[in-house]
Amino acid sequence: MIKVEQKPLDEILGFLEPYKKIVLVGCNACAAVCHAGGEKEVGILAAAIRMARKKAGQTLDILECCSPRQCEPEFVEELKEKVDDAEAILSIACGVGVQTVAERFSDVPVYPGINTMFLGETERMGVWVERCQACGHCILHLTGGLCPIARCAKQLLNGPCGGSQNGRCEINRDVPCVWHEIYDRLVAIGQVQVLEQFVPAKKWGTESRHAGPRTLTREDLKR
Amino acid sequence: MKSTNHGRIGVVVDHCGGALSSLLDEDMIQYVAGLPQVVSCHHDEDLLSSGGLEKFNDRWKETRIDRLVIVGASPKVYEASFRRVRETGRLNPYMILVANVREQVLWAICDTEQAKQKAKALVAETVRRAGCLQPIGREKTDVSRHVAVIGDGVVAMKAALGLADAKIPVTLVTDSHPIGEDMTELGHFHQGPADPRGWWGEMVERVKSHPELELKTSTDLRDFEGSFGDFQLTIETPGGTLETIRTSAVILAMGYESAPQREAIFGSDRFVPLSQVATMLETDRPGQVDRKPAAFRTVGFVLDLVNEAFPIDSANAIRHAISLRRDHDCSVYVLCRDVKVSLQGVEAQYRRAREVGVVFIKYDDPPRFSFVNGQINMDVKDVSSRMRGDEYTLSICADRVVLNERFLSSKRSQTLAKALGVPLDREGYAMVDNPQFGPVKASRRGVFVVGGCRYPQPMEEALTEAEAAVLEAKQLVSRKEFGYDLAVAEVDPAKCALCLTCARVCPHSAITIDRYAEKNIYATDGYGREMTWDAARVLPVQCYGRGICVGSCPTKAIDLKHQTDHEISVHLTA
Amino acid sequence: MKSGSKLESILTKGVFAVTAQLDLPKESDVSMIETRAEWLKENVDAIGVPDNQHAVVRICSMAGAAVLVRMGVEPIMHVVTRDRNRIAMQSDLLGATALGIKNVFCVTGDHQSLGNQVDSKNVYDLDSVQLIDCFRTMRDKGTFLGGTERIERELGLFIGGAANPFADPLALHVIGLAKKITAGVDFIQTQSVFDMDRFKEWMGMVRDRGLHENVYIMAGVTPLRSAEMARSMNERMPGMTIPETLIDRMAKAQKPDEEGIRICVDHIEELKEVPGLRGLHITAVGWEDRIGQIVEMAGLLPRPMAT
Amino acid sequence: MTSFVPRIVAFCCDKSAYVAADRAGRLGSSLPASLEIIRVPCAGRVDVIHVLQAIEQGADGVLVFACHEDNCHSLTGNRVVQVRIDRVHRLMEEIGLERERLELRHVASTNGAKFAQIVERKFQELETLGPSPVR
Repeated sequence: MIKVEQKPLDEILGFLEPYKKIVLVGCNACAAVCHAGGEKEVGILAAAIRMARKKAGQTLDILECCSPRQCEPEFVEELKEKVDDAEAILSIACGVGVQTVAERFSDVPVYPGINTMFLGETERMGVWVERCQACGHCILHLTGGLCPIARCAKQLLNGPCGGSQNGRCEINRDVPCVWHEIYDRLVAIGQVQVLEQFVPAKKWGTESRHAGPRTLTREDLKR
Repeated sequence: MKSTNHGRIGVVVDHCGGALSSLLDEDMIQYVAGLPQVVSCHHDEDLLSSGGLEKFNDRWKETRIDRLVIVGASPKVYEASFRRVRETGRLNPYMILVANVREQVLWAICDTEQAKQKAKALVAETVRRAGCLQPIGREKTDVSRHVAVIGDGVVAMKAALGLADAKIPVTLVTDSHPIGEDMTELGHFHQGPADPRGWWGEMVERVKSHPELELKTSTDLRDFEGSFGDFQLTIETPGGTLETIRTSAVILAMGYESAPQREAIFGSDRFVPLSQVATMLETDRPGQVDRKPAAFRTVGFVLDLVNEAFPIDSANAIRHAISLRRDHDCSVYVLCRDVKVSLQGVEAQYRRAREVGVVFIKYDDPPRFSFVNGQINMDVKDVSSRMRGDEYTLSICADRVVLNERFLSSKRSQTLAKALGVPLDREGYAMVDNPQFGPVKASRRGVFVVGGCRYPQPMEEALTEAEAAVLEAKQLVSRKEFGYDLAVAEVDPAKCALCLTCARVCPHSAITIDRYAEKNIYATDGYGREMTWDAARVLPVQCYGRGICVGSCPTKAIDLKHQTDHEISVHLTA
Repeated sequence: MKSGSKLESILTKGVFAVTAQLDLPKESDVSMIETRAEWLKENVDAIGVPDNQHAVVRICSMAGAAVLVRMGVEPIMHVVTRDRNRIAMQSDLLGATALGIKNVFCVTGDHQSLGNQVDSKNVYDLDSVQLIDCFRTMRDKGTFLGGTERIERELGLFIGGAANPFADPLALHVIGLAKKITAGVDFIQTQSVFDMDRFKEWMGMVRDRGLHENVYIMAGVTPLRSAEMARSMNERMPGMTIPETLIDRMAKAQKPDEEGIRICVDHIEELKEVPGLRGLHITAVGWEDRIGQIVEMAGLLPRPMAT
Repeated sequence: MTSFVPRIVAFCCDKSAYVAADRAGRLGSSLPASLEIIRVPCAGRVDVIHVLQAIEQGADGVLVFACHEDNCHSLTGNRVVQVRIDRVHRLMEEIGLERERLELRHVASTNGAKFAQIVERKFQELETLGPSPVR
């Protein structure tokens, strides 16, 4: 899922400087799961902002609300009444949710309360790690189920670079070398020969990350 | 925000046998009676006196109140009688709040005027909060008369037999086959039965033949589900088939492991693990008619290099030291940081050891070992001599050096504990709910943990724990049903984001992910269809109602029925 | 002959080749390149010019190589995939060929977080194996990557790649070498050898697969100047391992610099005997003036003339 | 200047601190009249939002009482609340509130005197610190 992190309070306070009444919108999906944007965080952030403003001698009226999934237009539509009363929107959904809100309420300034980090898994409670870069061309069948695009600092597709040592990446000894892990895994499942296969230059092109927003259309679902 | 403007509140002022009379004067009564939603206000001399509660029944009928605020002593004092209220009256015990005026005002605040103000504020706040209360029901769960014991050794056998003897059907799940073959555990006794092998044999025989005891050998635990009263234990039999045992309670009775110290110089065969001392006596004196082992005359015991926290090594070392000194005429030195004499009888044994001439040396810095002419030389500074100001190193040459073994939690007991939802501590030992109040109860209701899988302990202690667990389990399953208040956490499945946080933080393994269903009445095809979705669910039988999950939920999907977030918020909003 | 480069002709003839590395300056003044190239000219067959090594900004390798060409010295132009995408790298190759550069050395390059531009965005459009494949396609098929468009004039190109015999798991890095050969690499220069046993083990695995018959393998060597230098290389250079025994020997030496050269020459003597090894690549890290001495002491002078 | 009386909210674990608070009076210790005791079934019930709410609603200081280490009646409640308090401390720093205004303390049910002492000390500390700037 999408992993996110709340922005420092100072930065958020900076965004809200000119306003007297805002609406704070959370998202009960991915952002909630990593404890940064759910209904609970809306309450915490609202209280913190109010107190900081009060300390500075100003008041701020915060309408708290939370959307089940902020990237769905129908759910965003439900915010209309609250937004109508507000001068600005602070959204603590991922970058997608912030944009859905911005698109719907084109005349109200929208500010992100969150930094969207990556697509990742829960390593253990409170620790999330990146696992996918949504490149649009999955090659996990060639790499023992571990993605070098997301987990190799150089996104190498044909094996490790020369800087990997003792199973650790050259950029930081705390980071495991994913190619070392891929090798171990392929040995374990008896598929080392897969590594002999030359992986040609990756198609980063129109279907991938570097060609503007991608659109995914399902003809059978499209309306 | 939910409205609190409902409910008919009755207030009872308890003078606590006159103690509160001065504080709760007429002015106070008037104030209380005038608070919003208060429909009746009575003042009793002593609420807890016999018949005090019965009086209410009539009054409730008169005033039709649906919630009650008691102004008096600490709620702790009244709570036992709340339970009685459920049986005798019509008022739900969770519809009662107490303003703790005696403890928090009368006794705590000296200034009378201040005390009066405080008492008023306290009562007003309690009355406000009483508006948030909701009645909480009671639930029963059937408890089958069956207990499963999981474990491989003598402690598990002891527990199983204890239950079987009490005519409680018990299943002993063990991975050893045949049971009772491995007798290494006899070495874990600190004193032990007079005839260990006989004792052991008898126990094994009884386990095999007891009519109430079903033995599942060579099996492995595959899955554990359900809640107290109806646990489902899935085991894999030697044939590879899966079998489900339904049981009310489970006792995990596993041991610990030990590994000899073998680093560097300790790898030499002159170093003997503590558990091998008996074997050493047998093998190292072939054909010695005078019973004096020629192969060694001087023996050193070095303790506390590992496992400093456990008293069992000291006890064993002292026992062996006495025997070596007295029966084999060896010179014996015991080097340790501390002689631990907390186990029963060890104090006397220690004195005994000194009397027969065992030398004890207390060290701070670990001794240094080297080989000198085929012997092991130990350089050690005696801390007790240092106190006298003689700061010199003793050199002791020993033929054999006995080392205690490093205790480890066994991987298997860790796996089993995890499967049963028993948390592990940092060293991997199974944790109990509270070592003082429930030393064998696991945090999951109906699960008990005994023996060395909790911490390395002498066999005597482990067997006592087994007995304690038998008593507890017996008490639980002897009743046909288990009744409990639904004063628990509750998930709103519609808000649950399935983040698993609650299930991960719950110390009582009371939260599972479950399938919810509801009739979809809006189905366009005209048929009411079942809509299902996954969400966290609290198992009320397992829940202790402490609310740890509530504060952890990122979507505020969980609330505590007997103390809602709303109630806390009302309390905080003065 | 694929390229007509001097290095290729020497390796093809079976002569033990010697190349050296020349670190490029962090300025546009190229006099330093010229001075050092003068020292090396007679002592080595070709000179490698790195491409912003350690992710530290320097004069570009194509310019450095062009300076060498102008002096009549043969360059090996390094190309790292870190900083340029396939458009830039193919374009650069055309330009380099036009400037008379015949040897290229394809590597991924140290990660930017290790250099002086830690906040930059890396490219890694291709990895080193794909870059080798790309250059081979341009040379042998006469087309650009992934297209059919013809490149009019033939490209004379001798393609190099790197190998690290000291990274683990060893088997994985041997597979990596095999892959580079499949992709079309002509010569390999290894990470500097300090741990001779490990290097021989690796060469053994390379020979077992017959890889040495399909590529010219040149072993890297580096003269140590002091124990401190060895330690800091161990710590800071990715993929570098210097055994403690060597560091010890350096630390105890009366004259560390001479000891360093001695060790280096000893290593070269030993490497000359390793079956399947076809040459030597000396990285002197700012000690280029001593390379002549090392090559001479190792009995590798005079260098053959170009044919 | 009128004298400032700090308002303290104390979240008390039902198993330990609440009993200790009861006992404090019985032992003759006094508690400040401005102390607001909130009884919770376990310190683990107390959440970040509750603490923030307490401060926002005008508390000058918040005390959260938990059972002693390894003696929590819910196994992990006292550790769970510790990390929540750490989070509030970080937030307070960002807001610009003195961290002394919030403290997690461990107290045994039998130790009424210690409870009273902790409250007394906090009271004095807050007197010096002055009113909460967000009150």
